[in-house]
Parts: sequence; structure tokens; C-alpha cells
Amino acid sequence: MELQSSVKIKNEWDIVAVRQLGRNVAKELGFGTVDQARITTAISELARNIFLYAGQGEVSIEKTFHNGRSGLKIIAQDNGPGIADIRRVMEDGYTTSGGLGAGLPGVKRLMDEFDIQSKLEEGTIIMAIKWLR
Amino acid sequence: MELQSSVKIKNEWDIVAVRQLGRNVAKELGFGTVDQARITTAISELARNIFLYAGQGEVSIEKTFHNGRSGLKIIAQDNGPGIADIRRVMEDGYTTSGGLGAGLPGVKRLMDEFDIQSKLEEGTIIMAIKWLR
Amino acid sequence: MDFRDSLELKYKDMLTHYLMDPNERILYQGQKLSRKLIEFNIAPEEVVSLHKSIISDSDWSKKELIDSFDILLEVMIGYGFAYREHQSLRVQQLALKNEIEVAANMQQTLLGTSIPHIEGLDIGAISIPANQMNGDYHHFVKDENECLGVAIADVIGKGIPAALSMSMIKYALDSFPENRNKPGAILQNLNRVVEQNVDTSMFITMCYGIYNPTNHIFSYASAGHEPGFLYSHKHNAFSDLDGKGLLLGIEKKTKYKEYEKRIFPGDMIILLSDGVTECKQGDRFIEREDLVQFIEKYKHLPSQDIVTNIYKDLERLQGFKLRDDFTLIILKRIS
Amino acid sequence: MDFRDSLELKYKDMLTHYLMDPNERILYQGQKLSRKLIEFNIAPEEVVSLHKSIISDSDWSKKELIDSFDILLEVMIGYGFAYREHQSLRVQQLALKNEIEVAANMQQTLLGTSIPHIEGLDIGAISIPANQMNGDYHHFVKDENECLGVAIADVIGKGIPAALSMSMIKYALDSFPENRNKPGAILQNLNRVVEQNVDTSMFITMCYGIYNPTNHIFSYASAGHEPGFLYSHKHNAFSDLDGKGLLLGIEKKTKYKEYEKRIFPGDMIILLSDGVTECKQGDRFIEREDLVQFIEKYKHLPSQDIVTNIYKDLERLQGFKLRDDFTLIILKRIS
Ligand SMILES: [Mn+2]
Ligand SMILES: [Mn+2]
Ligand SMILES: [Mn+2]
Ligand SMILES: [Mn+2]
Repeated sequence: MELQSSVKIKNEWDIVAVRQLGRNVAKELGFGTVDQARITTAISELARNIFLYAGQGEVSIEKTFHNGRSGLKIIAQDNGPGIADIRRVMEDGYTTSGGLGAGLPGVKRLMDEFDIQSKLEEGTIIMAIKWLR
Repeated sequence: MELQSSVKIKNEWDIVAVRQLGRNVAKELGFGTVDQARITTAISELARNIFLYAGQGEVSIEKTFHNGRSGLKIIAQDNGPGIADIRRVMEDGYTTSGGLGAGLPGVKRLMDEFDIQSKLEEGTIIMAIKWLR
Repeated sequence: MDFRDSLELKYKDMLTHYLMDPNERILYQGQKLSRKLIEFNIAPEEVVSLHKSIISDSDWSKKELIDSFDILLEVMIGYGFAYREHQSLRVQQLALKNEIEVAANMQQTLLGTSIPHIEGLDIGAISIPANQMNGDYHHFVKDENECLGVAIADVIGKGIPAALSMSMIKYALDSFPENRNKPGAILQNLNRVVEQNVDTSMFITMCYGIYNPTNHIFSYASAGHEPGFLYSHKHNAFSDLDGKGLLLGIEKKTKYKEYEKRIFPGDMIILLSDGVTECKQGDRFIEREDLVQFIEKYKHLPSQDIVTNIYKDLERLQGFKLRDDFTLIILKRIS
Repeated sequence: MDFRDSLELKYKDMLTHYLMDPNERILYQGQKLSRKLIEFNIAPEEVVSLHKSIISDSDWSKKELIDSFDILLEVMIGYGFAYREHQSLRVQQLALKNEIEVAANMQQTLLGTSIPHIEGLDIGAISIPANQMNGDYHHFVKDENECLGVAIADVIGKGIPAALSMSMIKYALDSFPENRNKPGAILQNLNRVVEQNVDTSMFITMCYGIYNPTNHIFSYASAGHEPGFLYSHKHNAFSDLDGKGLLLGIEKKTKYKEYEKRIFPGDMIILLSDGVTECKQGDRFIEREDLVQFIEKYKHLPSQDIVTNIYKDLERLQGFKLRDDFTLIILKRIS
């Protein structure tokens, strides 16, 4: 059973909108303030990546239920240039985006599950879940 | 011109005493709260090293003045076993003392100046200065 | 009660005592707590959140709230230690990675091979190191009789030490070109070199094969190497390219048996390193049968596309972390 | 106004706005600020201190003080990112270091040399890599005429790539033992190997010398290597062991001139790599004359103690960070 809503990412204001969506869903699911802040940060990072590297795309927030646990699922997709070497992008210290520790490995560490698929010139889709403890 | 006082390190309570001495001198010199906390942390680390590796020793706190600047100088000395490979001890990530980033390289980064001399079976002397900005 | 549970009580107790009697002993406890927090992987945002929740529940005055920051500051210094070390480690890591990258490029120049053109044969090869330097080695050579020599080897272990000893294989292979048409003899010679020169704890598995495009016989010998596959187009079936032989570097006088296979149009010879079969899917390793399914899936494609597609599938399956160096070679008879 | 100065205003402004109207836009600004703080190397304890100083100066209610933690938490998440990456980097760093250590040990087994006993000669040698792997190489050999062959070499560059190409020198040296008594010929042979096999951007400097304990002649040739010293006991004076010759790996047909020196009792031959003279004392490099002073200081000691003491002095002088691989060899005629 999944409930979904999504935000198209075209400019920086959309990042705020999808953060807000994510925070609302996180609150509804009963996540504490620290996890809310982590989830919105992960959402920001993914939305920002779309905005920076693909120009535009979409971030969806879903409630997800599995084996009696509930969780929040983020899906970020774009039709941008794609990632040539996923292994490399998932390495620590690869991002040159200024911030220390952010980038995709940082998001992966903030969340409980993480999957990425990408094809050159077709785009990228990233899925991440945080389970409620 | 130097004013000095020192604390013999024999047990963990002496660490508190030398921290207190260091904090008093830091306050007198006009260091802010963050720098006070950094200085006392550096003192703790050095005193704790003495206590852990040499058994006993002494930490002195001096006011030091140079080129119109004033600073706080920590001198930690012991007659313990000495350090066989100083280059190695000064490497990041070498200490296995549990804490991340502590150890001598951590102290060096907290302070402005740092010098170490050690001879096997004779002991170690470490000097560190923090200048008032 | 585990550390996280007791943490709230302990921290609250520390704050309460400090507000009653601010002294150095409690600040020192703050520093020690900071060490513990880091030891138990507690992130800094959790500490801030804990502080907030304690003061929210308290009846402390505004002045006390402000004073409570002294303890938070003391605890945060420990994170400052970690933070500064992090910045230093990042710089070091970058330097180390650059250095290894230079070495890896050097290794590629040194060990590099190109796929020769052999009449009637479609050749594909991929070799990807798990880290930056490759402990797998493969090499193609076309001899004076238009035969294809193909070597695939794997040092037990990976990374820089493995790569270092691989250079030796390359020097040694270069130095006895006279018996290039005898896979068994080649392995015997190599075995002697490895046995003599390398650390006793370092072993190498290797398969050497020769494809004769005139009579379409593939002859090979194996030194304990992961068996390849033979795909029969006619029967649409895979069989193992078995081969018995001791690893290189164990016993000086080892002899290597030669095997021969007749290759028909549409057949494929598949050579690989154990990095291909050591892929982990979730909690289980993929089986050789699973691998066959992947080959099946792409077998209509040119050889190079087959090996590249299989690599990409298996790479994703393992969350983009290779556990071992990965080498896959396909020789397809096209006429 | 630089970032640190504007930070206080900006952060205070953020807090004020958030307390008036708590909304996602300001929390997002908090996250962006966090990124900036880290970019400007601001430690987490400074953020806590800033927060404290702002609320101390404010007239906010207790509830507002508690609400202000939302912003601090948001900012701290960025430090949490860094903190988690740090833990992961530490693990990686450790693995990488272990790997390089294995490779370095392997290198030592492969390239290791022991000091032979030569009648009337007291030999000392030390070779310390700047990082874990050594791009300097030295080797002693005693030939069938009881002569001592001594090689010292330095790959331009250091670390893993340098170490990798040093293995080649060793294999090459081993493979032509026939002309061991001709330093010039040895360098000529090596030059051909290096020129053929190594990356065009990789050069090696080398000095090869032969000490004949019968007539006490030291003959040597140099391929662009840092000149050694000759200490004359009689005159209590040092002179350079000059030697002209192109670096290995530049020009295939290079010839190397041989030089000869007569060695008297108490005289010393000092060979070194440029890592010894590239020591930095404060802001300036030590000069060859400074080095002479160090030798002077210890020259009454056995050769091994001289080289060890000089190394220790120069190590401390540079704050225990070597800038280059360090190799120092002393041959002292004792009778
Ligand atoms: Mn291997
Ligand atoms: Mn393997
Ligand atoms: Mn070098
Ligand atoms: Mn050098």
C-alpha cells in the first residue's frame, strides 16, 4: 500500500516545496525531529542534484509499509545526462560540491535503503527509504 | 617573560586540577569560551597520555609573550618509556584510543604551535602554544 | 541498559549538577562523555536534539538555559576534534588516491593488452579492479602462425600487493616467447619464476589458451584457475572448461596438462576470474548457473557487448561495490 | 566583510525570522548555511558558542529559546554528514594503509639487501620512505673477486608509482651479472631497459660504485644522481664525488663515464639520495655544507650509527614529515 505525491523540480524554490512535503509525511508517519531533519536534508540533496546536474526532474515522497514497519520513500528521477561511473560517484570524497560528506554517499548513510539506476543520456532514478524505528 | 605553574600527574583527579589551572590562566589572558574549552581539552589529552602511557609526569602552564602577542603554553613531560616512532604517532588515525580525531595530531590541530621530543627509555616532552588572536 | 538509553539520564544529571555547582570536574566529565558518544557513533545532531529535549522538559530559568550551553560546548569540542581530523584525512585520502591512480595508470601502460584481429573470431574482454589497482591480468597475443594466445591470471589477494606481483608475470611472459604454442610449457615456465621470486604466501591462478583459427582447436592448461565455460551453439548448452593443475608458486616442479576442445561456428569460449562468480546478490553468492543465465541473456550480441552488459548487471546487483577484481573474456567463433 | 564577520548577523537574522514565522524556507536556509560553515572550516563548537552568545544577548522567552534549537539542529545535520563520512573514511584509510603496508613489506622482501662483510670496510646504510613505499633503491653485492658493488637509485617521484618502477631496476640488475665489475657498463645496460619499458615521463637517477678491497680503488659512474662525498681523513676535508651522466630512461644510446678514487685508511665514501639534501629546516632547505656538518658531528662513530643519527636529526628538524625518500650510505675504510 503506497500513498504518493510529488514535486517537479525546476528551480530552488521547488526544493523548499519538496522538503515541506517530505517533512509533512515524516511527521504523519511519526518520525522524531532529528529524523525529520535528516529526511529533509536527504531530500534537499537529491533535489539539488537534479537541479544542478539534470536541470529538471521530479521528487516523489511515498509512505511505504513492509513487514509491519512503516517508512518514508524518496524517489528522485530525471531525464538528464545520466551518470557515467556510478561506482565513482558513490565513493566518499568524490563530490567537489564544497560541502564535506554530502553527495550521494552522504544521503545513502542518512537513509536505511538506497538504490540508484542510471543510463547515459537517458537519466537517473534514485530510491531511498528511511524506516520508522 | 614567563609565569609558570604546574601540576604533577599521578591519577585522573590531577587531570581536573591541571584543566582548572589551564582554564584560569586562559581566562586571565582573555581567551574566549570556545578557546578556553579547546585549551582545556588539549591539556586533558596531554595529561591523559601521561597517565596512560608513562604512569606519571608533569604538566606546566605558562603565559608566554612574543612580538607583542600573548599566549598560553602547555608543557607536558614524563620519564616514561618514550615514543619509538614519532612520525607514526603524529599520523592521523593512528591512535586506537577510541575517540575519533584525538591523540597528538588532534592536539596539534587544536593549538597554534606544537613540538615533541622523545627518547626511548628516557621520556617525552611536548610543548604546545595557543596564541591570543 | 545500553549506552543510548543511559545517555539521556547521564547527560541530564550532568546538566543538573553543573547548574547547581559549575565546576571543572563536570566539564571534564563532559569531555569524557564526548569521547564515549563518538565511540558509540552518536551523531552531533542527536546531541543537540537531546539537549533540546532535556531543557524543554525542565523548569530551568532562562539564565540556566544559557549556562547549560557550557556543557554542550564541552561535548561539541570532541566532535570538533573529529571534524578537524576529517578535513585532514580528506586531503590525505585525495593525495593517496591520486598516487594510486598514477600507479594504476602505470600498471595499465605496463600490462596493457589490445585485442588482436583473428579471422573468424569475435573477441570481447573486460577487466575491472575492485579497488584502483588490478590483481587480475589478461593478455592477448597473435603468434607467427596466426594463432591467438590468451592468458588470464589472478593473484590470490587484490589491490596494490597483488598488482605489484602481476608485473612480474608480465616480465616473465615476455621473456620466453619461444614456446608460445604450448600452454602447458608456458605455465611450467611461469611457475618456476613465481616460485623463485615471490613471497611464499603469494599464489597465482592462471589459465593459458591457444586458439588455432585454421583447425578451430582451442588448447589450454590451467593452474588452479576458475574454470571457464564452453558454449555449444548446436546444443544450445554450456559446459565447464575443466582443467587440473596446481596454482603457480607452490611447487617448483609442477607439470601442467593440456586440454583440447573443437570449436564450431557460433560456439563461445568464456574465460573468467573468480571475481565474476564471487558477486554477491543480497546475502548469497551468485552461482555459476546464474552466470550462465546472464550469458544466455546477451549471447546474441557481439562479444564485447556481452561482457560489458554482464559486468554492468553484476555491478548493480552488488550495490556498485566489487568484492574482487573482475575479468571476463569471450571468444565467439563467427564463421 | 568576510564570512566569519557576517556569520553572526546572518545566523541571528535567521533565528529571529524563524521565531516570528517558523517555516521550511528558513530551515532550508539553515541547511545551506551549514554547507557554507563547513566550506569555511568553522568547527561545530563555534556554532554552539555563536548560538549561545546570540540567545544570551536576546530578550527571547524560554519557549523561544527552546524553539531556536530547530535551527541549530538543522545546521548540525551538515556536521553529521561530515561526521559520518569521517567514520567511513577512517575505515577506508585504515584498509588502504594496511594494503600499502603489505605492498611495502613485499617490496622490502623483493628489493631487500643485506650489508656484506668486506675486509677493512665499515658499511652503514639507511633508507626511509617518505610515505610507506620507497622510491629510492640501494643494493650491495659482493662479487667473486671480493669486490663490493653498491647501487643507489632514485625514481623521480615517490610513493607507489615510483616503487613500482623500482622493482624493474631490481629484475634488470639481477639479469645481467656478467659485467658486474664495470659501473659504466652496468648503467648502460640499465638505461636500455628503463628506456624501453618505462613510461616516458618516468626517469631514474642512479650511481653505481665498486670498491676493490685489494687496491682500495673506488670506481663509479653516475646517471644524473645527487653527487656523494669523499671524506679525506688525512686532510680532514670533504670533496664531492662528481660524475657526469644522463638520467636513466632519457636517451637509449647514452654512455656513462667511469671515475676512480683512491681510498686511504679513515677515509669515507658517502652516497645519498636527494631526499637527504631536500630536508627543510624552517623555511630554507639545508645545504650540502650543512649536511657535511652533521657528518662531521658523528664521524667518530661506526658507519651505521652515523647514518642513523643523521637521519634522526634531520627527521626532527622537519617536524617528523619527510618530503622525499631518504637514503644515506657510508663506506668507511678502517684499515
Ligand atoms: Mn586476486
Ligand atoms: Mn580473484
Ligand atoms: Mn624519488
Ligand atoms: Mn628523491
